[in-house]
Amino acid sequence: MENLNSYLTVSAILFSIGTIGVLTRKNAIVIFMCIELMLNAVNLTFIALSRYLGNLDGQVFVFFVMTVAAAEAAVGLALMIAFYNNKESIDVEDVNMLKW
Amino acid sequence: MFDNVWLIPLFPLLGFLINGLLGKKIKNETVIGGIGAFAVLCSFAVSCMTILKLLSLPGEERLANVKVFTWMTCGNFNADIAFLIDPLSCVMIMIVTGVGFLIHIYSIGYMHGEEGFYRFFAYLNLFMFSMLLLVLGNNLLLMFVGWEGVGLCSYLLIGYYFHKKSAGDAGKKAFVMNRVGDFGFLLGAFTLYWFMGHNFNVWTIQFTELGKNAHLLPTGGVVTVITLCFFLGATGKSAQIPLYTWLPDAMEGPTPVSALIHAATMVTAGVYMIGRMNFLFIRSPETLMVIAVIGACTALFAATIGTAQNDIKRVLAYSTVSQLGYMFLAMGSGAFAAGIFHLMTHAFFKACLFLGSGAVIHSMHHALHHVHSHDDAQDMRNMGGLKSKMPLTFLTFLLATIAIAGIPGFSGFFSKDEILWQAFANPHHGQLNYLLWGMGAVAAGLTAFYMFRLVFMTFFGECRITPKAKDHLHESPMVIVIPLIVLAGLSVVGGYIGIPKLLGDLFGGIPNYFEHYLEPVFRLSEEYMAEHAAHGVAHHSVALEWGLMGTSVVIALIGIGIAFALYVVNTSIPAKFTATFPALHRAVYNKWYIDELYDYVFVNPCKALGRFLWKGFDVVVVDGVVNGVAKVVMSFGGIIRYMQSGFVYDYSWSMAFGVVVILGYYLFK
Amino acid sequence: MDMITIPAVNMTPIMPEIFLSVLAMALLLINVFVPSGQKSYIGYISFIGVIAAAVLVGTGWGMHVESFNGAVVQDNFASFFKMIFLLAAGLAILISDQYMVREECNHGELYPLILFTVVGMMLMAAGTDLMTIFLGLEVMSVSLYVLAGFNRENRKSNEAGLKYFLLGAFSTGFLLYGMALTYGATGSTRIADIATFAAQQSLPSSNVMLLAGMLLMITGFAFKVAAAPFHMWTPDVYEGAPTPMTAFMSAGPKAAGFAAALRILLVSFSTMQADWSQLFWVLAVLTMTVGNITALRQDNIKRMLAYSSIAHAGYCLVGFTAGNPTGTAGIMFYMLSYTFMNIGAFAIIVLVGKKGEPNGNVMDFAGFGFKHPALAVAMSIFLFSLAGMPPTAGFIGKFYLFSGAIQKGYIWLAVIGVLNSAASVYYYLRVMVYMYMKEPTEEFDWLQVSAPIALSLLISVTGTLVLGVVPSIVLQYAQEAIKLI
Amino acid sequence: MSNLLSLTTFLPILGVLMLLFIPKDSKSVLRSVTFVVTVVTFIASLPVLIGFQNNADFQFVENVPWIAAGPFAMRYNIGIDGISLWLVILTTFIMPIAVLSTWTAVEEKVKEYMICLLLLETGMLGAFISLDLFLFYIFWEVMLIPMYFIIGIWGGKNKIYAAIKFFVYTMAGSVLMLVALIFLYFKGTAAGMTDFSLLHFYDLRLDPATQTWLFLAFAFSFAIKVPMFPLHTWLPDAHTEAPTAGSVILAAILLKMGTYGYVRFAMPLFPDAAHRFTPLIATLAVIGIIYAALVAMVQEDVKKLVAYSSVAHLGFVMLGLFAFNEQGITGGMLQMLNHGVSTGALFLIVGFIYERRHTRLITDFGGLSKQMPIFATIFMIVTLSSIGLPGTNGFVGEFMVLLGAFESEIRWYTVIATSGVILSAVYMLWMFQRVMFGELDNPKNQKLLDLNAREIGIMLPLIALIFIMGVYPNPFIEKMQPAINKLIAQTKTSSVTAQLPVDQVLPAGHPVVAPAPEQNPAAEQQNVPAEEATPAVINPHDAK
Repeated sequence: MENLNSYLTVSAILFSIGTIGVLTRKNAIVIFMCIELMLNAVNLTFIALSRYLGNLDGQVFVFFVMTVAAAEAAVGLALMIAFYNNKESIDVEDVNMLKW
Repeated sequence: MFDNVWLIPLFPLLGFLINGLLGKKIKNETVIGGIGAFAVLCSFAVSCMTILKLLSLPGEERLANVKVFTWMTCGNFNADIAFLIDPLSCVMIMIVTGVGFLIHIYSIGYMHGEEGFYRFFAYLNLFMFSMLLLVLGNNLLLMFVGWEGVGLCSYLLIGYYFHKKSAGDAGKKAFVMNRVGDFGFLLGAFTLYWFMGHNFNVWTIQFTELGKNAHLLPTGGVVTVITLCFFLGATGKSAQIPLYTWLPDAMEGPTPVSALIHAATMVTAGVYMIGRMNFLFIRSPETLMVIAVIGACTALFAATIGTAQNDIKRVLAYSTVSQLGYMFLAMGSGAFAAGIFHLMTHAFFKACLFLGSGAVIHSMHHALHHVHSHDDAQDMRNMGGLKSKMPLTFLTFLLATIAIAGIPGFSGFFSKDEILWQAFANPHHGQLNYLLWGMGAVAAGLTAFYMFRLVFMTFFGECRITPKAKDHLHESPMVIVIPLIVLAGLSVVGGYIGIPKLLGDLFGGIPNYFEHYLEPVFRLSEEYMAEHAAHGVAHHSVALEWGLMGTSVVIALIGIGIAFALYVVNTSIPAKFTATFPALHRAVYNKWYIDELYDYVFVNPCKALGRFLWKGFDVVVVDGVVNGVAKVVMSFGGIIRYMQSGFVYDYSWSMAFGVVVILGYYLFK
Repeated sequence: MDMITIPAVNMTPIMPEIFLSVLAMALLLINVFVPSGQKSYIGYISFIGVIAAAVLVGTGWGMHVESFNGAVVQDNFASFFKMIFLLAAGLAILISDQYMVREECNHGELYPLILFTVVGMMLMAAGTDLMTIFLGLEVMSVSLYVLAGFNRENRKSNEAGLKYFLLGAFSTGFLLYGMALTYGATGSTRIADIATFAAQQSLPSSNVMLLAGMLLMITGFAFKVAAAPFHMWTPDVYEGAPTPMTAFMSAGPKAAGFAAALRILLVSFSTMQADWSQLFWVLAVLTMTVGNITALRQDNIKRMLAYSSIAHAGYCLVGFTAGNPTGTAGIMFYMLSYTFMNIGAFAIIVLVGKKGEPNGNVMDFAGFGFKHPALAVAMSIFLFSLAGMPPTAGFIGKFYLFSGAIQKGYIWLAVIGVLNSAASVYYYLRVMVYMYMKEPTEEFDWLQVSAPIALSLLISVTGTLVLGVVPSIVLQYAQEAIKLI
Repeated sequence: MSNLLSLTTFLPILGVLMLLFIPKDSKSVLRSVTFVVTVVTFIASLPVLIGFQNNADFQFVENVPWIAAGPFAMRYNIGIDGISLWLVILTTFIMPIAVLSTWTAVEEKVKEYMICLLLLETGMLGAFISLDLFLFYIFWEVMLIPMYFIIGIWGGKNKIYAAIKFFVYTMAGSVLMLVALIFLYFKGTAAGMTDFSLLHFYDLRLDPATQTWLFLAFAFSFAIKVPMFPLHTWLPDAHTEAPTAGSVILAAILLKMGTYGYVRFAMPLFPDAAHRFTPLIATLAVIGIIYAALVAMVQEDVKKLVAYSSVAHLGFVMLGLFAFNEQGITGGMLQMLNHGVSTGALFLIVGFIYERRHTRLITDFGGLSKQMPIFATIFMIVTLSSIGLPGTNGFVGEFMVLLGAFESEIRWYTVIATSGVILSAVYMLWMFQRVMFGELDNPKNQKLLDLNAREIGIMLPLIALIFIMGVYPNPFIEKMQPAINKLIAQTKTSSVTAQLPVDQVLPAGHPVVAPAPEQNPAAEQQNVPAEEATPAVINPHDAK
């Protein structure tokens, strides 16, 4: 299936975009969104491969990833709120009390 | 036969232990002094018995090794505490205990009232012990024990007045100089032991064994190295060039010490050692020449310095150095018996001279002390005219001076003349002999000059001491005077046991008893020398020998005459002379600046090097590297630490970087 | 239409996990009804639960049971690690109470969260399917994010939680991508299947997808065990998180990371060992060096121990590089030892700290040694063990790790390792310098030792020393455990 | 009693347990208990001395399994031979003296201090009696800890720097030894060995290249401890800062660990390499002798001077050991004991005056002889022993060392080393003179009290030993002789092999110790990057 490569390429590009986003963005929520993008890129890979290989393991995996991502989102946003409560900012420039 | 010989060193050791440990409690000077002197007397008695026993034996049997216990064994190395009895060691123990006993007696009077009286006697006894070990030890190592032991006692006794800085310095200098010599001694011993063992499978350090196997040794080569090493040891102990400078300084010690250690006994150890190992030294003509030259040079050189010193003991000290030079000249000429003979006569007259000077100083000191004067009690310029104040001292002193000056009929004449003749006539050094003789003769003249200068300045002329103190000058007590008389007597008659053949023939064939007595020790060497003489045995006419003898006597008389002229008849000449040649006088007076030279060449560079190595190398380089590594690591820590910026994106960059590098490396490698 | 038949599932392998999950959920519920001053009881119950779980794990020793169609397994390897997790959790629970009360954030959720973390870690150790391992890892991580930021009122704690979360999620992305590629290359997420596939390849490292998958997974685990250059989060998070949680994080999750990585790499990618050990060689050197060198310049003791923990991960990576029974058993032994000594050290830090830990610097230990000799001796033992001095567990652990490398021929790696270990001595000694060799600036009169902490210290000291003097009692189990994978 | 050695070794630990139950304010009780414990330990060690048979075997051996896991098997394997016997006795002998020496000097934290001393004793004894390489390493490291605290807590002004320097310096060396140790073990297992027992390793014939690397690692570690130039710089600091007992123990026993390590491990285990590196070691030893003497000469602090003199003395020890003959090694061993006694005594002496005047600068003293005659006498005797005057112990050792070295291949080094006898006289006597002689002009010195009964009591046994060992060293030599002969045989047989061309010794393509197939490290290394491969250590053929 020559299309597999296209799927994989797309997901690789998505993953890279996500990565670059994490590296360059300063807003914690946006960074988290970029991470979500990375995870979804992986999901895409899984799905494509699952289809290509003809077994369901990949798809099952994706369900787990989605669940986990949701849990992570919940926890992550909670942490951001806690941080925001104290610092009134979720800009990662301000997250540097701990260093050196 | 000689089973009780170990008693000889034991008595002084006991004396040392008693006085050293309990002396402080005993306090009573008579008891302490008595113990010290008695211990030596006992040794003397046993020594007498020993030598009598020895003399009762036929010549070739006069040799015994007496083992006490095994000291250390390790593999093929074995060292015993064992004593060697032969004519040489017997004559040495007689000198050591005999003169030593007299000096002990003398010290009781001389040291009266000193703070560390017990300490003094303890040290003296320890010295006797070490010296006896040195001369009795039957192996190199035991000799070395004594060798170092006497060095230690010398150090302790020179530094007896330890609160004086000069005394401490002098003691240390003596010890260190001696150590330089010991370095040579050790190396010589190592080389000898290794060479004999390695090449001939004779692993021994025992003198008799070594002597028996000496025929295996080659001539020259390694033997020269070995003997030169040993000779270095001898120059240290016996104050020869280049290691003589400690002896004049050693006069910081109490006068009996100077008499015993720095005149009669310890400083002659080097001569004894060469005599003991004659079988070795004759196998190296080169070394013999070195010894002869050094001996002659020292004799002359020290004599020149002696002419300009004003400190009575220093004059005697340089005289000692000079006389030791004679002994080495004899040894270097292969005339071992003559050297030992001079050793003995020198012990008599030089001990007498030192003790006499001690009596003078003692008296001067008391007189000056009485009037609270701070004048130097040892400076001859403060003396003069003591003849009448201290007649007995004067008389004994004069006799000893005549002896040392080499006036015929006195002991010094016989021994010195024998040496000069041997220096001239020996078969080893060829043309050099004339020079050696010449130096010896000039030195003899200088000796006569400075010794009589000393006598004249001290005992003749005006009394230059503070007038007030004059009345307090008086003759010393009998305990001091009696040893002087005995020693003076020996200085006069001591020479008659070794009358040179020439004179002996004149008086009806009196043999040279002394040479004959020592023959068993040196016979093999003499035979060897006769065979191997480098320049053939020259036959000199009797007339020549008479001529030389006469010449040296004349030279000595000239020396005395000059001294008389300068210091009795016209006392202003020396000052004029000094004024005319200030540089020369200054140089001589300052001992040719040898001490300064040594400071400049050895002492200061060593200190500077030490300081550099410490502050420069240890602290800067080694610790610098160590601490530098630590610092570099720490500063890396500082740098890496700041990479930890606290910003999340920097952290994710780092991670992404890691991922990219890893993937890149593996996928594109 | 056929009836959907639910296959008979053997629950024994995950009994401890189930037990702890149920307990944790129950405690969450109970927590609601516990008045705020009494939350300690939840801790006590959790502690008992941990002991019970340990008993459950213990009874399973020696058995080999696969379940969930090969997704989970009960073997000695898993059991050994589970014991480490439980130990870490137990000790962390013991030291939490006093700390949380002091910091006024003694919320009941803490203990269930710890238990959930343990469940996650256990799944990581027991998982034989990438999916299980991922799931365990996420259960663990998500709970840890919360634990790191548990002190809501404290900005440092907030920051720690946030940083941990962002970076953790980021690394999860890589891990997951790696899993996906591996799945794509081999067609399965089962570890055993991947191994079979890789074994069939003549040159598995030429399979780019497989190789990339493996490498990405390694980076993911490298993050969890704090290997350089994926270590940057560690100091910040360790410093900011509540001290007992730092202690817990430094021991448990790191062990879990190693457990999962060991299983995956040693089983699935055993044929590619030449490739990954090369990578681990570099990672080990980097991690050790960076950790130690940076720790030299730290004043904050928690931060210093964080860097030191990076260095210790580096030592374990040395054993990992070797990949032989000696080295890997060394990792297991070392993680156990490290749990004892590091949590012990943090327990002392908990005790010395005042509210908000304004005195978290090494200098604040000045004179501690003679004010509280027993505690100081305990601290010294922990520090010496961390420094790798005999006769402590730390020494034996390092001995086995480096032995593994030497046995395998990685002499220079071992040399770098021991030199690092020598350098590390400096900063451990520094604490002792302040404890014993400086004049006290404080009276340490606020210091009280509660019974749980005393117990935890007792356990830690005993563990550190016993493992140092008679290590065989544990080493032989580690040896057995490593045989199975 | 078969477990006499264990008893001796662990009695101090028992003492520690006792001390734990004594309140820290009852200082005199603490001191007395410690003293009694050390004395009892000494008494316990006497049966070992008396029961020791004069042969080359290890005696009083105890050998029980200890750790067995993975490829390793460590055993609690202890025993002594003539070489370690005297060091054990020296240790138990010095300890009571060390305890007495700080009876009044240490007033604070007495309990902890005494605990450290006792722990240290166990560590040192353990290291001397270990016949298991691993066990040895454990004790070797354990020793550091109490010593570190002794210097760091009860030390002088610069104590922290000194303590850390001491610790890290030593640690840096010993970790390399650890690597070598492990490597050696795997070499051993490849040859069929099953444990760390030293005796088995003696029979292991390693190829020269491997020996070289292993020897270097061991030698480096021991050289730091000895300490040999240029790795000596921790010593002056450690000595200067340590309290008296610390210095005494450090000088008397701890430094012996280094030289003992050479005798027990580095030389017999790697004879070919030891021979090969003899010129290097001899050079360093000689440099150490001269260098330390020169540096000692210009020191301003008495204690530092004595510390540097230690470096010089241990240079002699090393020179003797690497003579590889009976006299040399016997001399080295004797010199180890001598140095223990006389330098220990010197540090005690420095301690005495420091306790009185709280200064150690030479310039602060002068003329003390007048005020303190007993002290002066004792100081003098010890000084003389230190400069190796015949009749004292120092001479016997030094002489044997030089004699042995002179007989061996390192003759020319010996010539230079012999000049050390001059320098030692210079710096010791100069120091003695400046401290003890001269005017007593410093008013503070005029009130000094002479030694009290306790201090005299401390010194007497040492003084006695100085003379006994100087006058009658044979009993000491006899007991160590068989062991030394065995050691020489061990170093010789292999060197004969070493003289053969390497190709003859090694069948082509195989190291001497043929590794089992799966353990052939060279095979496993093929995929390892070049920089991490260590072929030189692994395979002699690559090294060529």
